[in-house]
Amino acid sequence: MDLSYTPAELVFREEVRAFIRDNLPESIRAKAGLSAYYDGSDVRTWHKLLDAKGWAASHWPMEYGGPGWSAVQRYIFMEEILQAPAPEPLSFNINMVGPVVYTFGSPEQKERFLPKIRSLDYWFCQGFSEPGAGSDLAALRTSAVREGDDYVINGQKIWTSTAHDADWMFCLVRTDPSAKKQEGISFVLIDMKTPGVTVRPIITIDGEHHTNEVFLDNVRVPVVNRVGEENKGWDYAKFLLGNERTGIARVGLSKGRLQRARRLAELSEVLDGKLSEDPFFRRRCIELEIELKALEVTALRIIDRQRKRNDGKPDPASSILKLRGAETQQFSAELVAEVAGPLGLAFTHGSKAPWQDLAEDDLTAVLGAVPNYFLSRAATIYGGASEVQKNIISKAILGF
Amino acid sequence: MDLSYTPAELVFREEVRAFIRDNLPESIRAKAGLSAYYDGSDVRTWHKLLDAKGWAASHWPMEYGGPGWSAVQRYIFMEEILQAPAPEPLSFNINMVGPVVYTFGSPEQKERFLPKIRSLDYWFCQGFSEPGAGSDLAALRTSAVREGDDYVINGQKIWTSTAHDADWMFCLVRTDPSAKKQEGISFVLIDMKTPGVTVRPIITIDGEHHTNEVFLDNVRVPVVNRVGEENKGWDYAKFLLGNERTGIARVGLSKGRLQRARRLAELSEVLDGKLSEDPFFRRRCIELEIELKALEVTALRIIDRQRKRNDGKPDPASSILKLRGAETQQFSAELVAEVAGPLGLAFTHGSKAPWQDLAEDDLTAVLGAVPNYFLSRAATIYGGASEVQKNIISKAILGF
Amino acid sequence: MDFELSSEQSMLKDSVDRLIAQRYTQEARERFKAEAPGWSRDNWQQFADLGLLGLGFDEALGGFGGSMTDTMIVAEAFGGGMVVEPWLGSVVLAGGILRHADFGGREEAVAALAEGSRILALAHEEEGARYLLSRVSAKADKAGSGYVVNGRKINVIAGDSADTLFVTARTGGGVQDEDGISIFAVPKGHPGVTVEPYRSIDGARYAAVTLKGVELPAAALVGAAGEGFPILEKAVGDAIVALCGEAVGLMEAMLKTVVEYLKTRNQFGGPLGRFQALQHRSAEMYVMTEQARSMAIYAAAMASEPDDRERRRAMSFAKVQIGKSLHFVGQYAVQMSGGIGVTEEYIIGQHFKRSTAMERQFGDTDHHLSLIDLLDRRG
Amino acid sequence: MDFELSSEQSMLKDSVDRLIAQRYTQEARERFKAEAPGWSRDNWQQFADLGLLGLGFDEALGGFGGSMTDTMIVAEAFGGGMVVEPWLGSVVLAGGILRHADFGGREEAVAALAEGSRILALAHEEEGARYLLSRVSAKADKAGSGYVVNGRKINVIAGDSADTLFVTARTGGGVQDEDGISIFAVPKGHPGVTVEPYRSIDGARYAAVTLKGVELPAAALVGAAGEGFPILEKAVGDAIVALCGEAVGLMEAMLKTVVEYLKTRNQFGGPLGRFQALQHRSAEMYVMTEQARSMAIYAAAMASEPDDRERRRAMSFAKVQIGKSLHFVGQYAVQMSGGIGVTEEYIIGQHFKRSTAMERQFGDTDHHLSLIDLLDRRG
Repeated sequence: MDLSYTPAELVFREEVRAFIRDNLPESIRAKAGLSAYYDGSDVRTWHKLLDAKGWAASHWPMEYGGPGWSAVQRYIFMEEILQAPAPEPLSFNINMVGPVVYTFGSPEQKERFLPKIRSLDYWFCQGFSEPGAGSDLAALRTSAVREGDDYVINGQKIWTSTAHDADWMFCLVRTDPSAKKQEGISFVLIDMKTPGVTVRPIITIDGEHHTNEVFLDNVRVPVVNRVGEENKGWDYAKFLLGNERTGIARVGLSKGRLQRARRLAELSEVLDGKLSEDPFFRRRCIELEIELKALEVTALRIIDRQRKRNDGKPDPASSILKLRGAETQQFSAELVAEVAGPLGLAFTHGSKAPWQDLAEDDLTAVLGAVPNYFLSRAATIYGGASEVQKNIISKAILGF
Repeated sequence: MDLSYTPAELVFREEVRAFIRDNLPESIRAKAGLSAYYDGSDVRTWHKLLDAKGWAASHWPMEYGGPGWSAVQRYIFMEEILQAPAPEPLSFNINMVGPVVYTFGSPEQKERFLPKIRSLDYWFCQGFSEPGAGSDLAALRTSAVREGDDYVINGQKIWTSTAHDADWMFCLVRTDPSAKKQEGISFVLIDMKTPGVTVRPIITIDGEHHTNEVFLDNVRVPVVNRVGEENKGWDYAKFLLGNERTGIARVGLSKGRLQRARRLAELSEVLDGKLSEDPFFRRRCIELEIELKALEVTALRIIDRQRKRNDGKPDPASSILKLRGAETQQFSAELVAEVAGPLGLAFTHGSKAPWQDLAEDDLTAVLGAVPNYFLSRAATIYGGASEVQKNIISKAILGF
Repeated sequence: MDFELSSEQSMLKDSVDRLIAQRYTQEARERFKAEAPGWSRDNWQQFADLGLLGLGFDEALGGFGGSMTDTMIVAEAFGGGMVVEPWLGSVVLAGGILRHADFGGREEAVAALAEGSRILALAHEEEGARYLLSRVSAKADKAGSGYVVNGRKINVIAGDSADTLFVTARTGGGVQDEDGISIFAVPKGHPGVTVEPYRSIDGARYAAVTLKGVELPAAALVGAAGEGFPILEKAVGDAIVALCGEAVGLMEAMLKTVVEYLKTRNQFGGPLGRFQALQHRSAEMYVMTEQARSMAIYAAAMASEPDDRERRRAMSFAKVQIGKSLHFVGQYAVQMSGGIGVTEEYIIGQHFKRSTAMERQFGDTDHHLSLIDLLDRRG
Repeated sequence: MDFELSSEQSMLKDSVDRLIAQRYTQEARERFKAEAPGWSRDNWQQFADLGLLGLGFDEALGGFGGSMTDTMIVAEAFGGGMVVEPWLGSVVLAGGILRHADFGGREEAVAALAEGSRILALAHEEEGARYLLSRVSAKADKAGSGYVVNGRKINVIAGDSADTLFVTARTGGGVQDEDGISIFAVPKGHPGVTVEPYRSIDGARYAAVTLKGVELPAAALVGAAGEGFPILEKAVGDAIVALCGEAVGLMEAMLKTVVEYLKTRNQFGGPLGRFQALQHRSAEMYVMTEQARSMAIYAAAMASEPDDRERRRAMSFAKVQIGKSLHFVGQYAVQMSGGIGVTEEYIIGQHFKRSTAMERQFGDTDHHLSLIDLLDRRG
């Protein structure tokens, strides 16, 4: 057992840090300071810089453009990205649809899609959730009826994040309505410009446009855009959801927020002095730091185990990472919002408050802190709610 | 709406305080300081002093020896007892079997039993729980078969607290094995000296003897000792369990412990000075104080509502009192144990530690603090576990 | 001891509940927020007609009478509807200055407030103050018989619609001293006063108020010079009582919405409400709401406690409990609503924003815990 | 980075697991506690035969070799069985003095410890010290070439069975200073030493040790005079690693026991384990156990970190996580076991006592959080 990074891993970490420092555009970096969100063009710009470096698709096989990193290197890379913070390589493309295409796609699909998935020339969004389904994903009802060489697709998707930026959508549709719930589902790729695709924004509680409803009204999709076998889509979806789960703790994101909270607390006064000297605030920071250390080691343990086992199956213990990862993301967002104090009462998000002086010093970073906290509440809901993770642990690990 | 005690109520409180101050024997008072438990003779002694004053049966009708107090007076009385602290009037007698006898008993039973229940000449224990039943009380299996003027009773009871001190046991037995679960149960009074009654101690995790198993082996109980109708015992048990639930928060007990924790913290050093000056300890005390204030007002609100409604039915909102009351009892016990610090590692309970000096000052009170904390874990288990209280709230109040 | 509402209180409660039920649908609320000045003048007049704008003011002063318990009753109904009109900010908080200060023109001001013809606002908070009530750096310098005031105030509820601003500024003392704070009445549009409105995180209408060389006559002083703190502290105490009431109403609404959602939303072949983990969490939300209700009642009873330390301690006790309950109920209301819980459109999202704002208004949980400790150390 | 056990470590783990499975039934454990001196000398010899008493000592010194990770592995198995033998107190903690101090007779002492012929104990804690490692009021005064020691020590693990006591006493410095603490080796039965044994809350064997005018030669000094603190701190760091391992083993045992209980205990017409609220709580216990395991691994890795501040901070990090996990898992293990959970007889009650004791041993959660803050402030 050896817990420390090897010298080679430390060198690699320095290389990643240097690349981010030297290449992340200042306009994108500045948004993090204002708790503002990256827009689509920020994500594309940075993703393409990473791709040019050969780092966009960190865990893809080298034959499809992956960098050939170890699991620990991939972990280091993602943590450095999150902690910088810089935009992540788009998860829909890199962690989700890409691996499905190179694992289950036809040779033609691999050739046509993989390079553009990797480079973000095709920005993909995910068409899984439906209004009537929620956590019960397999209850989906969007239908695909075969007509000649096309499927004619009708239905509605919801929580389709970045659909308004996306070029394509990977989508679960029901191709056999008579089959049982998890059967009769297929996995298709839909060009967002196809007639009949309508995107309607959903505004989240931070007042921003991150996600959407997507209406599919007689959308014709060529059968060649189906990945894998007909009616086997549920298997691919499970594969996709279990893939690269070790990054889901997002420890780096929370670490970055903790650093910001501590720095901003230097500028804020409480009853007896600076907030940064307040014993309760300090202890809360220490407790979060401990929690993140434990979570990081847990993530590394699970990576290590998966590497040894190498059977490609998701480890139910990774539910710990989703559960605690989401909680620490929320807690760290809340810590920054706490620093904001009464200044956080003003609704400001990537914009300045009416009192102008503040916008000139570091306290600008507290602006938007409360909307960020609002949005952080989603972390324990999407991608398998905390309640679902506890169900998984109690069933798959404890055997209830 | 008027939240303050009336002048008359304040006078009454002073009267209760004075009585306790002037009458509670020093030997009994001293035990509280050592976190030691009252033994059977302490309880009898004090109960009899209260009975002589006419205060033993605070909510009984005056015709059976009650003092004719208002609900608020009863609340004040109990809080003062708990906060003193002094032994409580024995709940099994006063809150449980007494009201069943005067509500459902025959004139002969009232005459024979009530005065001795009130005076504790007959110490009663409760024979409800059984090894196979737990929280599912109605699953009880102890059988009572009619033979002439007797029932012949066979079975086993568990968690029979004070059975080793008791003269009598009120007991649920199954008189109709063919009836549905809640039906076919009768409520009988059993003289503990009857042949076939065997009491076996259960030692709890504090190392003390509070509770027992009771084995009933062909125990002959006269049919005249059945209270109320045959096979209606479940109704009487429900009546009993719903009776006087407003005292279950035991706010006074927790208040007394909080005072003790604060006082003892004056004598203990942490990293930077006295524990009593430690910001975390101080805040924990304040938070408990706030919680207890809220709980006290909630208890008074429920008392007030029951008084107005006056239908004798238990208010499901009183589950709040059991739930939060148990939690605050645990928290306050833990607070005292926290003050004990490493001294709490020694197992001492009502006895001195091997280091003698300590026994001479106030720090003796930390001795036994940890065993008390151990036993406090039972508060969320007995008398309807916290999980059961949440079921009650979600069903009876929220309508799930 | 009596927790029952009097018949007058029951009538008051019924009429306000009815008003909210009729006027405060979610859709109507969005409309009110969109109207100038960010709330409905029509509603304001209705409040006036019901006597709500004069509540808590002696009838002798031209008010409607009523205790802080009455204020709490109204606030509870307002909290359930998430009323956007600045009743709390104008009538309870800024009105609290009228209630607790003695100065010329007070009767006239109460009458105008009560009839709805004058909006009041309290311009007190400053950028660096972080909840500490006595931290005032705005200065009022003697100039002839009057004063010249300089400073900037933030989070002024209804600052842009106010006809009169009560502005706090230092005539003496150090930046955190309780002594030396003075209160001035500044009429709308007074030279040197700039009012910049903005939205708060819960959609209310706030303003930043900048005072540059604002010349005020001696008559603008409310109460004695340098003795504004006790008035301010009592006004904020009143506002805490109202906020506690609002919080209870809000939590009731959240709990009701969530329980209804769980009972009707089907997933995995049945209503979500059949899952015990969700039932238990709902039960815990209920307990937190009831504990908050108890402390709101306690705060209302203690608002008129003459002992300063006891009263301030009680207000902080209440705010701590309310803050903890809002935190718990608000976060889990969102969680149990799933995806729609984090949307702008669904009512729970609005509830959560309001509850988050309430946690901070007049000092967050940490602040009040520290304040209690400070009072205890002072003894 | 590699989390896999080496083949030697796997073998070690297997052999200790087997030993515990064979020897440490609940009934056997009660018997060991009842034997003099409160644990089994027979078990001790078995530990010696497996090399566990020389674990963590260089082979050059006569030890068995092995890293702190090996110590953690053994501790985990011991924690699951709630071993009552003073392995942690004697081999890891008091043995830590041998490991980190350099003094005459060290080889001989290690060899005697490793073969099981000598029991060591550390007599360091005092009544008023409350977890602070540097708070020592026992005094060692120079007398001729030697010392005279006076003081009283409590919570000395295996104090009554120890052949050698390592006693801390001040040769200089103020009562909380890290400088000025010296360590003395005191043989069993030395004149002026009184040992009073007692039981700890978890059934272990502790003692109070009183030293009255105890005369010791200069050779009794372990390491340099006044420089005992760094040795002590490292020995306690080692003990924290072992405690973390024990805690993980204990939590695993509690979780296993509770899950088994819930699956088999029938109530309301089926096994308790079908209730989702209990399933979710079990899942949370699992998460807390795994987080603790991660921090135990981290502590073992950091035990040999040469930077004092980094090492001490890491030990405190681990103890905080372990403390929180023990608190959560221990309390809910009792709760979910219902009535039998609070009895002396059922294993969960014993688990809970042990977990409560572990929360306090070598400093509770509050202490270590404050210690981290202190180290951070020192920078």
